[in-house]
Amino acid sequence: MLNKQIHYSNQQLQSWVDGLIYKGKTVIGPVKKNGVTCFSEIKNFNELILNERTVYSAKEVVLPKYDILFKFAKEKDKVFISKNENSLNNVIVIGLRPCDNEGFDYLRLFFKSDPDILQKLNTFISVTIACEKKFDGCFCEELGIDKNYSNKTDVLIKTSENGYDIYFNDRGNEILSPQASDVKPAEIKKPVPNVSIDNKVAYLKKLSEQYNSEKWKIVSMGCLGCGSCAFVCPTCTCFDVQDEGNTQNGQRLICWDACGMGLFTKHASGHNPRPSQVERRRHRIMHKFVYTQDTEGKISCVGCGRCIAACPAHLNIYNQALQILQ
Amino acid sequence: MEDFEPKLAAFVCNWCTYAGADLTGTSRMKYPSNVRILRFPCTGRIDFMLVMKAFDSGVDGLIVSGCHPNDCHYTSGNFHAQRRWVVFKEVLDIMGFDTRRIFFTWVSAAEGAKWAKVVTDAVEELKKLGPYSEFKKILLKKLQFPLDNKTADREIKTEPVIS
Amino acid sequence: MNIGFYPGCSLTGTSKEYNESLVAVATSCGITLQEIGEWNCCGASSAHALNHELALLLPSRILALAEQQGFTELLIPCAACYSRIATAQHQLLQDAKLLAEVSEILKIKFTATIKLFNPLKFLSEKILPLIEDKIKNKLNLKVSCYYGCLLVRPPQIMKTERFEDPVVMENILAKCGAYPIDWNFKTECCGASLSIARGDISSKLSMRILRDAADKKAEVVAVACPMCHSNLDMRRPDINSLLTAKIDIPVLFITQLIGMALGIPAEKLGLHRHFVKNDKMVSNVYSQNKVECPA
Amino acid sequence: MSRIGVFICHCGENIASTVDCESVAKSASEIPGVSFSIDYKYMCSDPGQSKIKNAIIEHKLNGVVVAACSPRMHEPTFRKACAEAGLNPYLCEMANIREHCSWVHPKGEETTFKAFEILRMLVEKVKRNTKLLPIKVPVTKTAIVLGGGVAGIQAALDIANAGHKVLMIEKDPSIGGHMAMLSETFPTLDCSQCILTPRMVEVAQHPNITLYNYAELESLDGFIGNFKARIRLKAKSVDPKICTACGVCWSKCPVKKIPDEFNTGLSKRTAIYVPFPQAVPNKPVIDRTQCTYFVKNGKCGVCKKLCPASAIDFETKDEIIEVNAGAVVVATGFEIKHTDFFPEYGYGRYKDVIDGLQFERLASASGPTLGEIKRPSDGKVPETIVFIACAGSRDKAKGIEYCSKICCMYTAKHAMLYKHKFHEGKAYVFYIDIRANGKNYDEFVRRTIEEDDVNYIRGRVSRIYESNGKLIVKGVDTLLNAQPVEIEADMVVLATAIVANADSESVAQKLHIGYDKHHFLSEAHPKLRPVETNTGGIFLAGACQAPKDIPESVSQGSAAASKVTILFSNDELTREPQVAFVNRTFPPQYSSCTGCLLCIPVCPYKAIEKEEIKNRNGEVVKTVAYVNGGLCQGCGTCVAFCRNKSIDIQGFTNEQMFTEVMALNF
Amino acid sequence: MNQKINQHIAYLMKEKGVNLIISQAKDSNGFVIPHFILSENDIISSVIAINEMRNFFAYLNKQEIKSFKSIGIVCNYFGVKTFFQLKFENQLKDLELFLLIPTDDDFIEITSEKQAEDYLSGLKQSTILVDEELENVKKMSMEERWNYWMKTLELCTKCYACRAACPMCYCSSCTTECNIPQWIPVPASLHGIFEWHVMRAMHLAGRCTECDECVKVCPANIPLNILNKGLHNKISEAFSSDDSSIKYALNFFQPDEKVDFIK
Repeated sequence: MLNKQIHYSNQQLQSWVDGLIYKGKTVIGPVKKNGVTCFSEIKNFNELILNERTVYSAKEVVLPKYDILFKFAKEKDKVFISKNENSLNNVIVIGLRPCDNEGFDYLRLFFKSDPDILQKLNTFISVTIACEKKFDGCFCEELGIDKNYSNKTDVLIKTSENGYDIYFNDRGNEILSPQASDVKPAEIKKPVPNVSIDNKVAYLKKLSEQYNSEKWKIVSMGCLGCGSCAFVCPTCTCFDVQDEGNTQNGQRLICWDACGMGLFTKHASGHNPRPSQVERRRHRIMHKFVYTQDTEGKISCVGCGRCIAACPAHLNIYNQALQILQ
Repeated sequence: MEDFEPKLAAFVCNWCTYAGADLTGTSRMKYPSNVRILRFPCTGRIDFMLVMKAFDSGVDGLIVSGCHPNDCHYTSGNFHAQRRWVVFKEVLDIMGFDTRRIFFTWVSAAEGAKWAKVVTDAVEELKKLGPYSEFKKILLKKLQFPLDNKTADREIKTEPVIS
Repeated sequence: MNIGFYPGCSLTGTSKEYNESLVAVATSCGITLQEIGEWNCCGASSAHALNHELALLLPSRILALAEQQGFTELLIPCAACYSRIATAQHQLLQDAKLLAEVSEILKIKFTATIKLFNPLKFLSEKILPLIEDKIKNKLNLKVSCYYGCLLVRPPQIMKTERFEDPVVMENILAKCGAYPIDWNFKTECCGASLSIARGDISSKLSMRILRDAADKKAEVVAVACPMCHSNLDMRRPDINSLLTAKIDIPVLFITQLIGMALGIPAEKLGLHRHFVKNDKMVSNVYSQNKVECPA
Repeated sequence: MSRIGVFICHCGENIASTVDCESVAKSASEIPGVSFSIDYKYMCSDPGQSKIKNAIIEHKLNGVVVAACSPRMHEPTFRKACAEAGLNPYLCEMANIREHCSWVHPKGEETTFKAFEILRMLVEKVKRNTKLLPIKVPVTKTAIVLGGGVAGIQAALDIANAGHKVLMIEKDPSIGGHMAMLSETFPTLDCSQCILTPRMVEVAQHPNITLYNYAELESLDGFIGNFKARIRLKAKSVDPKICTACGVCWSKCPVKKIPDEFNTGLSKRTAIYVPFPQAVPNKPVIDRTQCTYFVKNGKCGVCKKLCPASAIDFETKDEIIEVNAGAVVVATGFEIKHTDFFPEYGYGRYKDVIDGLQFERLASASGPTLGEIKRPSDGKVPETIVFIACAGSRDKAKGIEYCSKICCMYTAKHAMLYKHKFHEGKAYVFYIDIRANGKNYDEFVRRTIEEDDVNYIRGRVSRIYESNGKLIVKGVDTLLNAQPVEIEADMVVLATAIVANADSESVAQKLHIGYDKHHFLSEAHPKLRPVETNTGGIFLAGACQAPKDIPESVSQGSAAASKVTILFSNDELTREPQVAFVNRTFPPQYSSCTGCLLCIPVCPYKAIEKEEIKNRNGEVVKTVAYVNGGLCQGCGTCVAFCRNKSIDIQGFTNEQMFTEVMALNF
Repeated sequence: MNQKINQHIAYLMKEKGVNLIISQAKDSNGFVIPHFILSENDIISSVIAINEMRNFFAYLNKQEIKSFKSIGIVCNYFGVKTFFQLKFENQLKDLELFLLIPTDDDFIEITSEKQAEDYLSGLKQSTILVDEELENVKKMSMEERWNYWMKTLELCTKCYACRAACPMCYCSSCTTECNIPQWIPVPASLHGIFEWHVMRAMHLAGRCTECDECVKVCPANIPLNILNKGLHNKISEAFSSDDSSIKYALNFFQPDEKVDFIK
């Protein structure tokens, strides 16, 4: 719960972040690599890009595009395995947005039965920056996410007259270690839950009635079946397991997979339960807005709009859902 | 890099260069033993993917050799191969791959001496160039063993299974 | 209609009549021959025997000048000059590096793609279509057309049709009312290159040519190359010394014959400049129809 | 689970001297999948092979790797041994640790390790090998002989005598080709007609040979053993069955001015004609391009009215028949350059400058002058004849740089014939080199020079021109200190160059065989396979492959015939299964091949065709590539070419080569 | 699209029985996106500059779109080039296509391969393509080029958007999907990415129509087209002596042609 509040000037914020790096913490934030904004470790404050929404989401920090689960080697007639320990302790992820935090919150629900990933999700310290304006394609408000408040973070930074108001909880306190003097109890206007969101979510649930409607054909016509929407989405968690190596030794890798691609649901027999893009697009929209309501109790789309920017045909998942429902 | 022993593979066509290598053997000529020869029916059969797989399996250099133009047992295999290599070499050059490590030659069945020379020169050149470490850096998978903290997981007895 | 013109040394020297008759015929057909400025010797006489580089540079300079002065077509009436310039052009077009080198030496940037005309091509492509209706006097002379060597050889460069037995002059003169005869020495060598060193051999070779023309009852020999003319005409006394029966068949340039057919007065055609007398033959050509054609 | 046997050979001392075979055998046994590994002194010996056979049976091996010499040497031996032990021979591979390892490297641990690594690569490959069976292709035991010259006749007779059906296709009205036009033949001067006509009659009467004269090959499809040919029978307008060849028609035919091709234009023939008296079949044919009935639509018809057997019918049309054949022998012969090809010899203007074939007709008893050598211009007997050898041949400027091989011989023959017929005549021969390299050939030329005193002048002729009735031949004699020579001759005979038929390019394209830059048909290998072509089942004989004389053409005819009889010796053609195949998958996709068909031009043997996959009710569902196993020789160029790996080749599949390459590192 | 094209689209749908038009439109943020016209009232008029237009031929690889049988496509010069190349490779078999190429206020309609060829030969296009990114990559030394590519390829996540958007990538089972043997490593490790992009460039060599769709759709904006353009230049320069009737240089060869780097 964000119970404390302090005020930093521009300069203070910069020296705070540089201080963290100096203290040996790994600070990961949005940087521009070769024209593409993504989350990666930074060496000093001005590498950070804080005024744009990143192309790739922060999910990359917890679930990298490919990760080594374990390595195995065979000597004589014994097989040896070495697990890959990469935990996220003293990692600080800065530059998150309220929608990213909602994404992480969903991931915590999704991976509640997977100790390794859950442990990763709970160890890193998140520093969120509230959004003043919506980036093009954002529709977090329509899904009930307040763009300038998030209580699912350790530190919340809001711009104010000459600097930043920083609200933090006790985990945030460790990394901020502010002087007691300028700490004030946080008076922050918690957003009042408005009822229209709940019936919006219920309204979205009606999508399952439209399951066999002809409109899916029209909606999915623009989808080419690539994986870019899944790979930029903060809440997409599908993965593929691959073994690489030779008869003596090798390693098992876990890497991203996307339901949009044709091979995703192809059975060894050749049968494909979702043979064309119509079924695949429908599955994606239903999964984001309907299926997770039953399994995780909340819709898994956080309205960040990254998938709209990354899609070759700029399909808007939310508008399409509404279009189906009319 | 004197003590470095390059790992060299050779994709050769069965009718000319393989026979040429046989002739090098029958005339007891000596050449360095770093090379491993793989037999293909024709240079036309040598796929650019297999060349990439050779470097994927960690070789430092590769000899690709076949019949001289117009000598091909299948009349035109080497012509098609030649055109493919022009394009393949170009894409590797653009990508900055070290194409000096791929030696394209024609060795006929009668040129035993030339085969020995090709292998010796190739090993010489690779010793100068050293191991292909940039490429091996991205080959992270197989080459970083033995395991750091290994825990015995299970034992597998390989007793003969009567199928 | 005008065309670049490279007279070369012989047309301004020993074969002045070839120049006069050519200009007369051209002007009467409305074609102005525009001489290219500061042209130099084409190196035909000795250059190509002594120094290959000089043999290439001299004609290349002519090509460069013509192109620089904006000509797209160039008439080269003398067979020797044409052969030198055409060979140079052939070499330049085949080797871009050589062309760059040459234009570097000459300090003139040129592409050597100018269209060259040897006398036969010029007459058949430019003059023949125009003189159809301008014929005043039918020549009705038995004429044997002598091509010599440089106009037809080497075939890859000269590209003359039926280079062993050409018929270009025959077609033109037939249009002028002459009766070309079929004889065997059209492209035999007249010994021009030995005319100074071994006059006796060139006399013998020229004699054989004239003897065959005489056998075939030719009344005049038509030539299109100053060297052929000088050997068959100027050397006539030595030739006759080798023969029992004298041969007094006159040797005229084809442009002179065409000029007579067009009715151009004799003095304008330089008919009086020949060693072998031709006034009797000329007078009965002009006498057929009294009308004098305006100058 | 693969159970592979590894057999390491010492090859006496050849391998054992530098490779420690025991340790290789021991370390080989540790390779996963190897369940039996021994080394032995002589693997290829009988005891060695029986060791392999016993091991296969005893250990139930499903893969064998023999580490010994080069597979080019003993692969068949070891594969046969495995087959005898019941293991599919294509599950046996050889690792070359002799030529590629023991012989070329010094003794030492390094060489032993290399031998082990080579062995390991092959073990990995064998794990991916699959059982293969040789390909069986049915053979239609009928041969097509294209061309009725002496080579074709010889081939047809040999094949027919071997008991197989032959279809001979000849484009002229009669068979006999150029040999029928000759007078006598060198070196024995026996009359060409006397030795050829019996053979032609034998062809006509042979029960196994069907002769299609005045016919051309329209198209040829299919592959070795299964060709489908369409033959165009040109309309003869005379029904050979009814016609008795009484001769009324060609004697009464009003059109008499057609230059007779058989007599090379020296005489004229009628529109309805028999090419020459001994023609086989001896039935006339109407030349529709000249006959006034066809040219001036229906004006004449004299022959039809006068024909006692009323065998003439103007309405017959060209007919196309379909035949099946197992092999094709191409014996389409040659053409010679005519005098108009030579500018320096007068562009063909002078009537008395003739070519060798015309001289043959003059010398032939059935020729226009009944054997008398007479000048075509005025019919007088020439007192002086100049023969010019190498007219056009061996001349880069004329684009014919090869030697036409037979002109030296027939020029000597012509000179000898002329001198025999006209003793006082003077004969000169201008030559560069005399090439008389056959049996009794040089003796024949020496006889011409010494006994018939034909004088041979070594030098080229620069020009010929006519001067008051005489042909002035200007040449040079390079032996008499290079004096120019001028001969006044009455007649000049040019031994002109032999060139390929004008239509040889289209014939080669119809048969899908290669041809060189002179349009002669290309043999598979100039020394080792001179009568075969790169396309299976198509053979060459005679001058269509290159200029050659009668003995060679006849022997090539027999050689091609023997190749055909070998092919027909068994009902099925078995071939190495190293053949490409396009993959097939479950229905909606049917095959991973996208049907882009860019691979078709890649195959040197034209073995890849388009195939339309149809569903049960016949609609075309997908067009994909199809490899014809009969034609594919297994080079694999298409496999490396195909983008999405839809074509693979048995014996060197993608998977086998992949594992072999990946086994490189370990 | 301009007025004339819209009228023609209406005409096509009414008379010619065309039941799908793949047109182009601009969305709210100005991106050019595909606009599918199934009936007259879907027709909208939007102004897109000719060089801004995209190449949506990749949609023809989708089974659902193929089932429309008779389709119209609004495209530019690259679209026609793609159409010609696909026809040359025997694709678009059972499809009836109407290509609509907008000129300033009018349009050109192309339906057959012949018309496409004439249209293409009309526009004198240089065989050598100039691309300054390719130029400065070529200027680099080998190590610099390698580092340049390792840095740019590092961001690739193998989402295969480049393969999905490319009209020439129509293989029903791509080699990346072949796992016996596993030619291309599946995970997006640097090595897997390197092999994928080399294979993609090789498979497009001589076939790519340079419509740059792959660059437009790549979320990691990797300059993929400089590989294709580099190969295009190499092919047209190395095999320039092939005569013009040869459309694809890699399955053809000239008798005894020589290459310098093979000793």
